[in-house]
Amino acid sequence: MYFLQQILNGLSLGAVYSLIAVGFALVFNILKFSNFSQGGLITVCAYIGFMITRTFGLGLGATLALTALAGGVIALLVERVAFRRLRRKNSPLIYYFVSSITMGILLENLITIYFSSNFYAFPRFFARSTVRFGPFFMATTDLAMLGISLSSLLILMIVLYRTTFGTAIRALSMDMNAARLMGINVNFAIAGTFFLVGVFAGLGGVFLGINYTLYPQLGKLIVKGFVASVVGGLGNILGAVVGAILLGLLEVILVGVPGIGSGLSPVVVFVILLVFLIVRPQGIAGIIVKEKV
Amino acid sequence: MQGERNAASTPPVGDALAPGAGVGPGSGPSVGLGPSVGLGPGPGSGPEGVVLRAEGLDKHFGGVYAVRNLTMQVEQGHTVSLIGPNGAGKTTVFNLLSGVNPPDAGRIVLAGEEISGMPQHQIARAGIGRTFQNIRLFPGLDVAENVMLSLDARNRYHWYDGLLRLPAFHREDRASRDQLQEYLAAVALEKYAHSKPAELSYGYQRRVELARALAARPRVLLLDEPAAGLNPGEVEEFIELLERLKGDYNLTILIIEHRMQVVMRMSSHVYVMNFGALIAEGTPEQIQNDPAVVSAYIGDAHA
Amino acid sequence: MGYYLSVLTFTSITVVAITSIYVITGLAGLFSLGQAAFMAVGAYTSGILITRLSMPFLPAVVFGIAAGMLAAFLVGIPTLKLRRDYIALVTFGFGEAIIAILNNTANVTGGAMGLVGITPYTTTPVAVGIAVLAVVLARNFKYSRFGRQCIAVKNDEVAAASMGVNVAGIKMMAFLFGSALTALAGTLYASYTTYVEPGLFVWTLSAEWIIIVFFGGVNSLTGAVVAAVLLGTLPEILRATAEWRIAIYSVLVLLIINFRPSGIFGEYELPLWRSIARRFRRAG
Amino acid sequence: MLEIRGLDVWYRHIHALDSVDLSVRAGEITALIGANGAGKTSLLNTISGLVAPRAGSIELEGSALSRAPHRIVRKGVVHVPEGRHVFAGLTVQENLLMGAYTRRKGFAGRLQEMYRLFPRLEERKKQQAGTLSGGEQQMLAICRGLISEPRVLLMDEPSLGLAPLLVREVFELIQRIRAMGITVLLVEQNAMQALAVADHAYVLENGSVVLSGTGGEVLADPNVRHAYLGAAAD
Amino acid sequence: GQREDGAIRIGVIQDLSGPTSVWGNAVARGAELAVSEINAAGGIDGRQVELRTYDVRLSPQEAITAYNRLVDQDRVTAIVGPPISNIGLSLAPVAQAKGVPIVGSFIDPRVTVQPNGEPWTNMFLMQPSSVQYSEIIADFALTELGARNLAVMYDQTNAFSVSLVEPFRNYVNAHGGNVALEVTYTSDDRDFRTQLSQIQRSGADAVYLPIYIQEAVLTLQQAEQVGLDIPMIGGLDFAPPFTDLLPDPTLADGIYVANNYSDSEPQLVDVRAAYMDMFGEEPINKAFKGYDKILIIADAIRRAGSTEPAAVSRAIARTSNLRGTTGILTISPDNHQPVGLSMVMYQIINGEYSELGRHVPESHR
Ligand SMILES: Nc1ncnc2c1ncn2[C@@H]1O[C@H](COP(=O)(O)OP(=O)(O)OP(=O)(O)O)[C@@H](O)[C@H]1O
Ligand SMILES: Nc1ncnc2c1ncn2[C@@H]1O[C@H](COP(=O)(O)OP(=O)(O)OP(=O)(O)O)[C@@H](O)[C@H]1O
Ligand SMILES: [Mg+2]
Ligand SMILES: [Mg+2]
Repeated sequence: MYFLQQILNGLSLGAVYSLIAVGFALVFNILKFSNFSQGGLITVCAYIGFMITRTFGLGLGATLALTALAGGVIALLVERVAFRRLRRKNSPLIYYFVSSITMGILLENLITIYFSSNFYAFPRFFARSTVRFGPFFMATTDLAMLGISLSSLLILMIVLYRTTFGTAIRALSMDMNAARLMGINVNFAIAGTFFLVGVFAGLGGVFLGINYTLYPQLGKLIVKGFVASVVGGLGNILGAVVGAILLGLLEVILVGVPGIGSGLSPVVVFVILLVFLIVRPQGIAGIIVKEKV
Repeated sequence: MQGERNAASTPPVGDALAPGAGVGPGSGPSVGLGPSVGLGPGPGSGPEGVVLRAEGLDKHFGGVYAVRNLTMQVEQGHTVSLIGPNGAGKTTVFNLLSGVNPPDAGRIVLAGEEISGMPQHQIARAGIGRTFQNIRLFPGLDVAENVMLSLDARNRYHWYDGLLRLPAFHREDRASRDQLQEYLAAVALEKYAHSKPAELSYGYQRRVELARALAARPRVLLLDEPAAGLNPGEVEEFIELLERLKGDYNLTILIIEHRMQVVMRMSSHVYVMNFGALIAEGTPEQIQNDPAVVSAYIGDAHA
Repeated sequence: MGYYLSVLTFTSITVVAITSIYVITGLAGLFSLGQAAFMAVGAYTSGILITRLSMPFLPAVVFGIAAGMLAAFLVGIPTLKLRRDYIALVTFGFGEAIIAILNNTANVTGGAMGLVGITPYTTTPVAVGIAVLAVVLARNFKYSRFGRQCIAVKNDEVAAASMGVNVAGIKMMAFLFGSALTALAGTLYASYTTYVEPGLFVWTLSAEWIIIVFFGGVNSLTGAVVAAVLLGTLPEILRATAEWRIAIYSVLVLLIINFRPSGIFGEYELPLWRSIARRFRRAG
Repeated sequence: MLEIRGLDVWYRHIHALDSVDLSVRAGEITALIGANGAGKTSLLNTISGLVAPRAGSIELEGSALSRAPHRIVRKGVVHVPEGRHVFAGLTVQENLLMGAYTRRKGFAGRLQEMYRLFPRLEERKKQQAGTLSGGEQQMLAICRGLISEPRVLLMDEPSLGLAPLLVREVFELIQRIRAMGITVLLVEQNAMQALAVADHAYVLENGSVVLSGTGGEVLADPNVRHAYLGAAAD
Repeated sequence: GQREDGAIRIGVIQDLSGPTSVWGNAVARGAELAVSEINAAGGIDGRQVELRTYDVRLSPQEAITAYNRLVDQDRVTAIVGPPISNIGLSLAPVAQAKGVPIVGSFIDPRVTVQPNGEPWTNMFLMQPSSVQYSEIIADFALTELGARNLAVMYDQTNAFSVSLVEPFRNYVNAHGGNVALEVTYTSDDRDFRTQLSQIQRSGADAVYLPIYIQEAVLTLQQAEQVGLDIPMIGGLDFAPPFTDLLPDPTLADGIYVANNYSDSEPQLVDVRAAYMDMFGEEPINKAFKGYDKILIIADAIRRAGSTEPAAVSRAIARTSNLRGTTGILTISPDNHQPVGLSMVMYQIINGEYSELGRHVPESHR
């Protein structure tokens, strides 16, 4: 009973993580780098969503839609500023990673500069804060988040694996110049991908803001997306969501274990992580493709 | 240690007689030990002559049997070719021999020492050197350093010698640099010593690969399509170059090549693979006239 | 005067830390998002020995370095054989775990309330001297066979192994050497500020170091050191711009990465440091 | 069809192409030969937009060719790159789908055609292209270029790494491609065979054109015979 | 020292960026307001006051260089310190050596008192220390709420949070109560439902929450989900604008809050209005502390009749009965902490703060 509720709590936390992990895995899937700017992007989106509700007094649906759009546009900007030039110069992937971290720091600091002398929080959107199933409950926002991350996962999988455009995106992730020679407009395809990433950041930002209030370091949660997507099988989007949910469950369960609690749970998570990667080095959903020599 | 360096820095004329010299640790079982260690009595598995022998190698990837039940051997000082249609499994054989992939079954014996199952770098140190079909130079190192790397594997100074620049470091480093010049000269790359591989055209990159493999002073040198990307004129030059190097360094070579020019001119023995298995072996003449080989590989129009 | 000396001291400590990242990331291509934790190991080991056992500075530093290397060894054994992408994750997890352990052993480490009262042994000359030593060691490493092997392994593990490079071994060596330097930076830090707390050593510090190395040019030790000095003092120079300075700093880094993707220095090394390389050429 | 005038290409300090003039006539095979490092690949990369020239013009049927690779492909100028460059993580079939990215109509039919050309590819159609053997990858790369039914096909060493039997097939294929009305610009190290099928040929040395003429003329040139054909020609 | 005719320089070391920037900015603004008022009224002994504000973004390293710069380059007389104990801990030895006093609101007593019991010569605290503060709350819980079984939830990775637990536990245990359960989280955690369920199952009468504002918001939201419904006692972070951050202010109903000052006290009214005028926003309690820190320094300079840091430091140590916005300030020369400061207790009802008056435990009087 208590344990079942813990599982629901873990699912809730996993929902938060998976919304972050999806966008993270998407970039990893295509551009093969860990996009830490996503944290800053999520934070910016959270504040934008907040400004939208506060200024226009909109409901959740409209706020989500507008923020997702804004997120997409900002992500396009981020791509232009932080990554496009690197691509033109064929820079190694590590530079993207560095650029993304720096971009994340910049976004976080811009937010600090404009908003930091005050605290902000979203108004309450749901009449009932929890949805009850008999003796169990789950927070309404968490449930909505779980729904959104699962459905966005589904859409992404369809786009990437069932459409020609998706195949083109995967192709360019393997050999950008060859993709150009196929007539793929690489800049356009990547911009499209980033727009999607921005949309997820927009949705994620609003939900994180609702759940956790607004503060400039909101995007720090990105590291959970990082862990989840790596454990999930680098770049595998389905794996990332599974990884996120498992991470949520694990954290919640560890907190309840006497002697571990929240304090030592990073240690246990680390050990489990290590054992997991040794036993299953391809991640949850990955397959090992040993490079052919 | 001293002996090794000397052997390596002077063009090693007499090396064939002492297979241990010039290579890394654990590489010098005496001739007396050699033949019996792990070698079955099978045909041709005989004595001092055979440096490399593979027996019953199998390798599959998923459903694809890339190599099956392959037995072959290479004798000291010879050039042996491995040919076959595309996808026959030739490169896979090289990968098995050099430890990039472990074989599913079978044994590989190098100079009396079983090397199958050893980690890749130990196999390399035991005396298997190779080039790659798709060139794999180190883009972060310049040409000289790429070659230097192979020499490094034989350098024996310790980490503290390197960090603190103790005399051992200087001694060995200087010796290596002298040898380096020799190898660069061997492939006529002195001019490009400080270019990055990416700045070289395909053909020059192949030469760097060759120099790098040579510098490791392997007992057996595996060359995977070294003449690809050369025009017929250049192929001629390449054959001459290789023959010369073979003499200078007393090389034993196993070569994969689609240019029949090279195969016919250089090899003393040819193995032909198709679908992972040997379909023929023999002298170049025998192979050239083997109907199975002609129909599967060379094509009848070939002269 | 005191102000300049304190900036100089902190910059020297940063230089030591950056040198370690140069070895681990620049040479061996390993991404450690938990390198700051090795600094914590060094800082806490020496700090505890000094405060609780009144140990003198030098042995405390030696123990600090040894502890850092031991931790690196334990983390490295299972990790360095894994796929490259995982190293960032595992080191990140290790960093979090170290912080958690520090927070949960309050009776020894002071927990979140920090370890106070460490004797201030680190003077400016000590810090500067050690920074110079660290840079010289890293330069020697780069131009030894180990440095070349690191770069080869960073570029192409399969090809490197085929040339007889012990891939796992050389990665371990770079990781141990680098982590020893990081721990050394930690011991200096602890004995300079006299106060350490777990929250100082979070992964963002490791990320900042990586940024600095790339800013200078990941293939250039000169660049890494110059960037450490530059970016280490930049926030100081920009101090008057208050909350804008980190934003300015980020914009600067973005500009460099975009317009000089191989960092300010690319592959350039100071002539002095290249002396070996030059001798190399003359021999030909 | 393609008119190249005064093309200059630099890589930082390396002058790879030095005011190259070259025309490719419609419906013909134009061969380009030259030693390693002569600049052949650089020329093709410049035509297909991967490398930006410092000076010079490239015209397709009288109008300047765009500099963006994807637009060039849409114009029907398709490049089969040196070293195959198949999409390693995509299956063989997905690779071909990418080849047809700009011309998706009729893909299924053309796919069957390609499989008829190289049955080995059909056997491997679900295999990831990165795990194919070198020669299989080369076949895939050629098909991937052909499947979009280009008007001009730029081929960079298509016979590289192919077994002799297949080399011959590739040259037959190139002639068939011409028969389909596709213009071909062919870079080859197999100079003799290339010149034998070529209507027109250019010899590149150190980034400049040193000789041009019909395939037969170039083949007959004593310098060429000496430098590029070696003993095999005698 | 500085030239006798020029402006008096006072340094400010705050987190203007980083996770605690909201407070840092508030303190800096409060100080700015106080300085502008002093200057408008003719300055201190006829000399204008000038602020030098440096951002240290929660880093001891930055704090040390900023302190050195303020002392060596800017030659300030005294420094307004941050509300962050960690920064105070790293500054104390430096300040001891260099002699310029810091007036801060770091509540860890180790910031002001050395291990040997002597005060750090140049470190001063101007609000109740963690000991005083937790004793006030513990006493309130025991006497006013009549709670006997108490639970505590705190951030194990946060020095502020940790420093408020032990004195609380000691006081409760010594005064007939019992701390039944202590649960912890880390500052990266965003989900406290497991901990809250544990509290609920422990049967505690009330729970003490010495935690930061963000976590406080999450705690209330998640407590509602878990169904935890016992009295909660929070600290400074539950002070306004805390309820504005809740999606629904009534979530906070029944919470007890301790604050440094009362909104109804007259000395606040003008300052608040001036602050809103100057910065266009509602001041949070850290802003009033920034204001008071300047008052303390200005008062000390006047009494010392000098801008010599050492003299000013000695004067600060003898601050007595100074009327600040947060109360009547008297600093004990023995431990450089304020004496007899009470806290104003509130209960939140219908989302509004309803004042219960100042609370001072017997032992503090
Ligand atoms: N890592 C791998 N995973 C799956 N299949 C593989 C792998 N490596 C090789 N193969 C398959 O094994 C077969 C043999 O490949 P190999 O590269 O050895 O051929 P090859 O004889 O070298 O051909 P080529 O002359 O074209 O280079 C091929 O069909 C290839 O697709
Ligand atoms: N990316 C590059 N950066 C720097 N130099 C380059 C680059 N690509 C090619 N070069 C140089 O440009 C010149 C021409 O190279 P290119 O690849 O066009 O020759 P190629 O004729 O195709 O030779 P091959 O027959 O060996 O493929 C060579 O000197 C080469 O070193
Ligand atoms: Mg092959
Ligand atoms: Mg070429």
